[in-house]
Amino acid sequence: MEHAHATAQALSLSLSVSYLRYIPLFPLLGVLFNIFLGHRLGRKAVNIVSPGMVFLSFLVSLHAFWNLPEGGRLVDTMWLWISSGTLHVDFALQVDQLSAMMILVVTGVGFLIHVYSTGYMAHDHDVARYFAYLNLFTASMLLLVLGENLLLLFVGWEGVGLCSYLLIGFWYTDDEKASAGKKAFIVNRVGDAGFLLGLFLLFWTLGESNVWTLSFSTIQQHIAAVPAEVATVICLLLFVGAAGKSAQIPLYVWLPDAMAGPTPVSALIHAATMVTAGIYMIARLNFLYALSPTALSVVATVGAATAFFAATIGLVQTDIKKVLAYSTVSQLGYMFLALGVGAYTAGVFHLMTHAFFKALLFLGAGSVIHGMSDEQDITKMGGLKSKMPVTFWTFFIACLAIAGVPGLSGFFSKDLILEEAYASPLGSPMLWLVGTIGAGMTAFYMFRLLFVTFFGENRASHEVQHHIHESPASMTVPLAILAVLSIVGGYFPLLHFLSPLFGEHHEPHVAPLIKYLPTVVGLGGIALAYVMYVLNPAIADNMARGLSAFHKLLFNKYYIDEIYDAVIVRPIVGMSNWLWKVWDAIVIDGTVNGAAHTMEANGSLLRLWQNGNVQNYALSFLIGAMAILGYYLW
Amino acid sequence: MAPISYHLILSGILFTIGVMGVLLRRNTIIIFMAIELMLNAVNLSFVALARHLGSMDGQLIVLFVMAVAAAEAAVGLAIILMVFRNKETINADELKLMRW
Amino acid sequence: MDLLTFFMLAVPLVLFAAVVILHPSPVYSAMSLVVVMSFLALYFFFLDAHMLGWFQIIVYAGSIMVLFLFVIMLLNLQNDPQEHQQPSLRTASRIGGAVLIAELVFLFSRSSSSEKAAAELPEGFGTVVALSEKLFTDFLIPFEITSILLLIAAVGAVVLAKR
Amino acid sequence: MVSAVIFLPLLAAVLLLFMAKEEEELARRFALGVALVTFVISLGLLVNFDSSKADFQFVERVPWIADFGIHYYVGVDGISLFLVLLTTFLVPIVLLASWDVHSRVKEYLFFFLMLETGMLGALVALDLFLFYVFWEVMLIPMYFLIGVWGGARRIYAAIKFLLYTMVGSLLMLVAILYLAYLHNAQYGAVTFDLLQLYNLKIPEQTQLWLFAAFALSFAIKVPLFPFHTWLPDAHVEAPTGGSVILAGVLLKMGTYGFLRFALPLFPDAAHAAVPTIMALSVIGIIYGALVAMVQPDLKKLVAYSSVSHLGFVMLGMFAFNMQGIAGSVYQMLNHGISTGALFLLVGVVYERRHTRLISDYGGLWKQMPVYASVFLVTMLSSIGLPGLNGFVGEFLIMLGAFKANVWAGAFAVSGVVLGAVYMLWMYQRVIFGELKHEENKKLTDLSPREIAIFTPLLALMLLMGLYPQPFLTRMEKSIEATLARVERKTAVVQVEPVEPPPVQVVAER
Amino acid sequence: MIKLPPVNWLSLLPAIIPAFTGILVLCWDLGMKNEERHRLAWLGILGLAITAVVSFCLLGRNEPAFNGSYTLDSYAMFFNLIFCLAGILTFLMSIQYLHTSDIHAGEYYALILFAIVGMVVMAAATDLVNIFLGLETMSIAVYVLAGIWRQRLQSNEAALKYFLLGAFASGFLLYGIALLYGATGSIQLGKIAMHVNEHGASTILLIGVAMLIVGFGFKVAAAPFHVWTPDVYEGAPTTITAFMAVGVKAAAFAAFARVFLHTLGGIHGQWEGILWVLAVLTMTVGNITALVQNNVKRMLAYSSIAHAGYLLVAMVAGKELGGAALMYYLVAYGLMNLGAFGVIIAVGRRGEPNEEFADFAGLGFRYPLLALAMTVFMLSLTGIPPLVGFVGKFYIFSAAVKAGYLWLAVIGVLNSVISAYYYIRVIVSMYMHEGDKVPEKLSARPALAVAILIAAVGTIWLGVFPSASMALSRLSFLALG
Repeated sequence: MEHAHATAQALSLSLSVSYLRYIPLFPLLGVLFNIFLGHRLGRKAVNIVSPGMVFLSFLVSLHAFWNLPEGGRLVDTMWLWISSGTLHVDFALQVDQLSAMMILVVTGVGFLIHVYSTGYMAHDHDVARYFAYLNLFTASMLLLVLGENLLLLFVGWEGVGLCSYLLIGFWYTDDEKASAGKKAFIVNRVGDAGFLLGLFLLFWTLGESNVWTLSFSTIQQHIAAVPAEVATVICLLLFVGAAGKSAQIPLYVWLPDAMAGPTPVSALIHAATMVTAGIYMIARLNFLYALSPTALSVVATVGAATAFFAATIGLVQTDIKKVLAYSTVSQLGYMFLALGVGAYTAGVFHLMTHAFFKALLFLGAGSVIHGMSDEQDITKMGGLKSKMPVTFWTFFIACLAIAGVPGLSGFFSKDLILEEAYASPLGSPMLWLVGTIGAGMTAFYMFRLLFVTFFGENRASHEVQHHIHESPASMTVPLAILAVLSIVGGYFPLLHFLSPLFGEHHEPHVAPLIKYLPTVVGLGGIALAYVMYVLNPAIADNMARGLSAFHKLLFNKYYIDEIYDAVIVRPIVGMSNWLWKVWDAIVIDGTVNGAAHTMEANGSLLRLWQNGNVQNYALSFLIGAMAILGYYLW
Repeated sequence: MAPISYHLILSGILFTIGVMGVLLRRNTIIIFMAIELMLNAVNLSFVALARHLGSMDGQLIVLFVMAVAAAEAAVGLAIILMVFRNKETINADELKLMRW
Repeated sequence: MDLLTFFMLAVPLVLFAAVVILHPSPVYSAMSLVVVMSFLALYFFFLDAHMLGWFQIIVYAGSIMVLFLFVIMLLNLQNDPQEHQQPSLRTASRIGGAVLIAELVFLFSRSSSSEKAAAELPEGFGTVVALSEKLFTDFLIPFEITSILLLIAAVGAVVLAKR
Repeated sequence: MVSAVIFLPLLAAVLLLFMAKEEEELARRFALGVALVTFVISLGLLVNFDSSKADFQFVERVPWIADFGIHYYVGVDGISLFLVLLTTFLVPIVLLASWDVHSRVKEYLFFFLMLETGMLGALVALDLFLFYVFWEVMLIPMYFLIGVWGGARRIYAAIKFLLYTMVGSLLMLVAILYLAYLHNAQYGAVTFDLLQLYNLKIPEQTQLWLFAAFALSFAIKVPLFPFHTWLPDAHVEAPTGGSVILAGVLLKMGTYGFLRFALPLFPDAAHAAVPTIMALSVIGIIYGALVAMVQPDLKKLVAYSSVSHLGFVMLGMFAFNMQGIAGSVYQMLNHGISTGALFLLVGVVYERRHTRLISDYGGLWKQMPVYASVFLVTMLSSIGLPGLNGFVGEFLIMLGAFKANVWAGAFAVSGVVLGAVYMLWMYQRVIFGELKHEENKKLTDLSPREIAIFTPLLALMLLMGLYPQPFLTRMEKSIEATLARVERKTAVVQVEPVEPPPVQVVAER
Repeated sequence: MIKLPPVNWLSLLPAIIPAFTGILVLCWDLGMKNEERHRLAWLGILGLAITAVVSFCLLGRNEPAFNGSYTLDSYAMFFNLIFCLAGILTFLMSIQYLHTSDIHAGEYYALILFAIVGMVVMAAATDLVNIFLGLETMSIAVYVLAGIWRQRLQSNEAALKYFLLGAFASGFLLYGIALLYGATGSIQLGKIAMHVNEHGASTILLIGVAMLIVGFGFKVAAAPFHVWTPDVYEGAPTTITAFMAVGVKAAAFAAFARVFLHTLGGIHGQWEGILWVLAVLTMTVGNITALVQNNVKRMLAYSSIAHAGYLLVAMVAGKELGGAALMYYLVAYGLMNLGAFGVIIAVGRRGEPNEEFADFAGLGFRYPLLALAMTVFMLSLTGIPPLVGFVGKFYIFSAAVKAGYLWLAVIGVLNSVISAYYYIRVIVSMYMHEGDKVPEKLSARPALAVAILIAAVGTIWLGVFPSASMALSRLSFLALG
């Protein structure tokens, strides 16, 4: 499929409206309500107001979605934010096809997760604070997606980073959780640094040809002003930001630790919305990336590598949320692979479907943990099929979807990506191959998770087993809805819907082998998992003992965290200690105090001359007189 | 007629002897005498210059210097007496109450 | 004042001046100072400063030196041994003195180049008449100030020295 | 009007002296009242400030020392207007915060009001001699505040602060004198009037010397990297109110001095000094952040963070473009508010626990939730989270710096990351975590008075983050004028930005 | 018959009044009981006040008198004002001081008045002999005053040292005068100036100038010749120390400036190098040695040496602005030092003088007014605006910069930073240390309070509104011609 890109596509209709501002405003009202009135009005009010606000903004998003002009966009400019010299940035929101889809996903899935949270956090006393953060997160995500210019996108970008920090460290009393939040924020910040540099470079290169703007539409019109090699640098810098936010290879370390937060948080932030910000940003700036094929190939390779790498770690993890975390990293890798090969529509399509089934998986895991009284280690679970039927079936559907079983949403989006990876001029068979193997592994570890938790007999302690119960309605209903979405998601006419932005979508015609092999590999993975974990579990254990070295390496996540700590964190702390103790205290202060002491020393020396003897004074007199006379001698 | 520089050199020598006297001797009175000697050396140069320039001013200044020297002597010896009465010694190097 | 008389007076002057500062006994120093002053008086005579010569003898040699002798007797000082606690002070002052003499001699001898002949003298130069006539016309202010000076000296001496 | 703002506090200070020693309460209320009145008057300045004019407004000029052509010459322009407002805004807050100073209240208030006069005077003085007088007058009350009401090593810190600043300022005095006589040589009349000195034609070589003298004095005050060692000592030992004012306003004197005096007076030397000062400020940013990371003492940490923040301000200023300088002036205001708030927060906890060591705290969120959330917002504003005031300033600075020198921009951005690191690490060790220490369990949350202190600060952080336009438009013209002087070319008219394409429906604003 | 020359009584008036008052005091003292001695002080103050008024009225006139050997010009009158100020404040301080020390009031006041006569003569003399005689009158009076507290050994020793070195130095001075006379043929400054302008400097003249520098250097306490100052200032009674620090130094500078700036102005090049070195040496030695002192009075002695250094900078700066700066700085220096010494007296208790830093401990908050005054003086001595010390230093350094001595100004400025340290140490001990020494209530000693008040108000007023006094000093220096 040639990546027909609407280069010269004249920007069509921009309809100025004034109701877009309510989309982020409602959740903000929710935040204010929770902060100031939450504690007083008690849990019941909070449980109604917070999801309600998100639902209201969902309705407004729907309204915006309905009367989105064909191929055009809605613009709502609120006020002039920063204007200094040539820089001119408005606080303006815009909805076009891509944003419409994103806000629907964010508000839709967000609302479901809010409802789910009311159940999940039932016995947590600090609910007001939790929902305040969740609403704040939704507001910032909406701001990110609706932002009319790059700077506003950045505001949302850092806003979501903040909320993820707060939510991960929600149970702040436990130091380990708090530092997980800190790690997430700092790694994001590293990404944001790259993003900022890219933004500056873009602004000033456009400035060369007297185009002073940051808003997407204007950039798109004057994209010709950006020379190719500068565009590459900009795209790579922006990609660093995306990698930081969407947890790609170098900067993915924070996502697995982010599981320390409550599960609905992981579902919303670390599955459905925040992590997709990177993909949204690249999709939004597709006209910029189109300029530099090298940047795109870098994106593709990093995407593929992450997909494969994360999948391998996922194979051996025992913590239910860690498995899902690595699966998210891997699926994000696929999306970047799609963008990298120029198939923006495929990437965004997978983003949407992934949002549905990954949110479902996390919520399912949440209800399992909820049922198993906060036990997260799958080796201690088992046989929940009978005890938690709804959770099981919804979880089963999600696994099918993610494995890419034909008919479900996952199949449509993932296979499309793999076909594009093979067919597109930017793609290569190698990428396709890595993708396919990854798909196989995904299927394997998902079903391994399914069989270990839901099949066989329960390995938990007696009194834990006693407590196992199906989650309440407020949790199971969202699961059901999401399950339906995971199935139906694949059939949304998204490709056609996004055509105004990414050009008309053409089916990649590719040899049947290439087309169907991934599905076969996926089914193979499922079968293998079934054999290893259901028929006779012994195989898994002696397999693990067999290649124990390899198993250990995977289990400890290739020791990446330890390497980062040794290579980056410890030297920096060591250096700052050195700087403070040696440089500041001894060198600078030393010279300053030294100067004072030399003065004092001279003082006491000069003082000795004053020894009280009159004749000594007369002598100094004589010396003075001789000196002056000497002056006149020559 | 002896050239003026001879007189000046002589008064210079006497002046220096006076200065050395102040520095060398411990006894305050001798120091005081040395100062008187210095003043006399200056008187000598004044008179020599007056003679050389032919104007009476020089001699008159000597007159006033003598008056000043007299006054100084009076006050100086009174001080020396006072110090002697309190400290029993007038050796310059023992009078080091205040130093550093 | 020709060269011969100059040297005739200069040599004893310097000698006795040296005795003043070198002799251990204060009385001898005082007496040699008196001799120095009388030679000076003689010196003045040769320099046509007759009145001054007499003043020198009366004021300096007469009153001031007598006062010195009187105080020396009052405090009946013994011989002052030459040694100094700080030999460094002694050597330093010797070197200083030597350098000062060298400088003065060098400077004055160098200035002799711009020698002007001694001006011829108006008649009555150095006599009482000329001296007093100038004293009460040009030097009236110094005369008055000296009076106050002597008053202060008297008052001061009494204040400090009375029992 | 301007003179009223300057001398009202001094008048009040003198009146305070005559008040009886016992009625502390009356003295406090009187001082607070006067500070508030001054703030209201200075708001008057803001209201009828005409942002279209670049030259000085509210000018008052009275001959003072005729022999030397010295005038009492004061005026306000876009740059100094907001610093004046920052001062008059912070002083009432600090006075409100010093309600729990109980030893020698009368003298404490006296020195504070005198300090306010000194600061305001230095900000509005347009006569170099007058500026120097106020510059030195500022030192003495601060010295006393640190020296008398300070902590353990207060005497060392106070003397170090005084001497360090005096060395710089006295060298500046010689430079001022030289300038005055240069003017005399060129135009025949000795004058210290800034505007006339602006159009002096100084040879390149002398400009370097004069710039060095001015720069040294201001660099010590900023503090720029090598001259910063007095700041941590002064901050740690100063009482809460003192360190808020020290960080909030006194440090800005240095940067303001650069912008008002050093740059426009010696343009060629300024251009020659750009690489060195940019390097020093970048080092300052990173060095400040790194050293702040390992500080065991809360106040020292915030002090080193100010070194880092002011490194940003200097970087922006020496970018010599509109965005950079506007960003640096804006960042001066932000730093005043956020670091001021940080010190107040530290003060609140110090008042209760009398220790500044981070290790003595932990798990405060459970005990003092309101305090923790205020601390959260202040911390976020200080590390420059978009939506709060810190971001606007830092963004403009980095944008300007990036244009001036790509590498400076790159390193500055790394400063943003390091900023997040030390702040979050501190926040975690103080607020999150277990309530280990027994004493922390008895801590009471913010009292109404303390809340009254923080509400205006938080409101400003939000307002300045979301709607900085009223500030930026007023600064625009004066910064353009300064830039023109620095570039010494006729004012280069910035090409108007290209209007976005004709949209069918005009986007109403 | 000797006809009397035309006597210009007006020019003599400022000298006659204090002399007459001195004599009156001496006579009145005879028939007076011990406790009313303070009335003598008020008589002295009255006399000085009249002299001040007279000098102020004569300020405008410029008449050479006694054919060139004495003059009535605003330069002299300006200095008279300084001497009267110093005298009056010393008298005010002495009233209380004499109670705690058994000094003979009568002779004490008379001698101060006679010293002032000497000073007036020195300032107004345009003839080397008059300068020398004025100097000797003043010096002898002050030698006696230094030793007047006979019971204290320090006072005796101070008098002896001051006398011996004073006589020694006046020997040099006289030798300088002789050589100048020899080189130029006349002792009148006007004629010398003409001779110097025409013939330039011969060797004898240069040696004479060198000797003059030594002589004046001693009186002014310039660097190599300053060694006597700390011992004498510490030993002498505090009131006399104040009088010496201000009055004697001002008079010495009056003559020094008249001879060097006005008469030897022509050969400025020759002696300016020496003074440059002297100025730097004096400032540095004074400041650095003061750092390590722990006796406030001795510290103030070293600080007065340092200030002599600053004044020498003004001398080096020369004619256009240097002279005026010198005169203004002397006023400023006078006020600050008199005030500081006043406070030291106030801190002292019955009899035993305590001038250690520790004695000032905790004064700040027990006697706020006294401490405030001391703070004003210390800050002014450091040169912190808006006080008179700063304006003085500003005046001097601008003169130096204008005359092109940039490095001298820089060294001067760095010295004032060093000086800041030991001045601030006093403030530190007052405000930041705890202490229990309780000085007598200030209100119990009205005269001392008035003296300190005058000095403090002067320091602040001249600091904030200096333009009038600066113009006055500039005009009166120009009167020198």
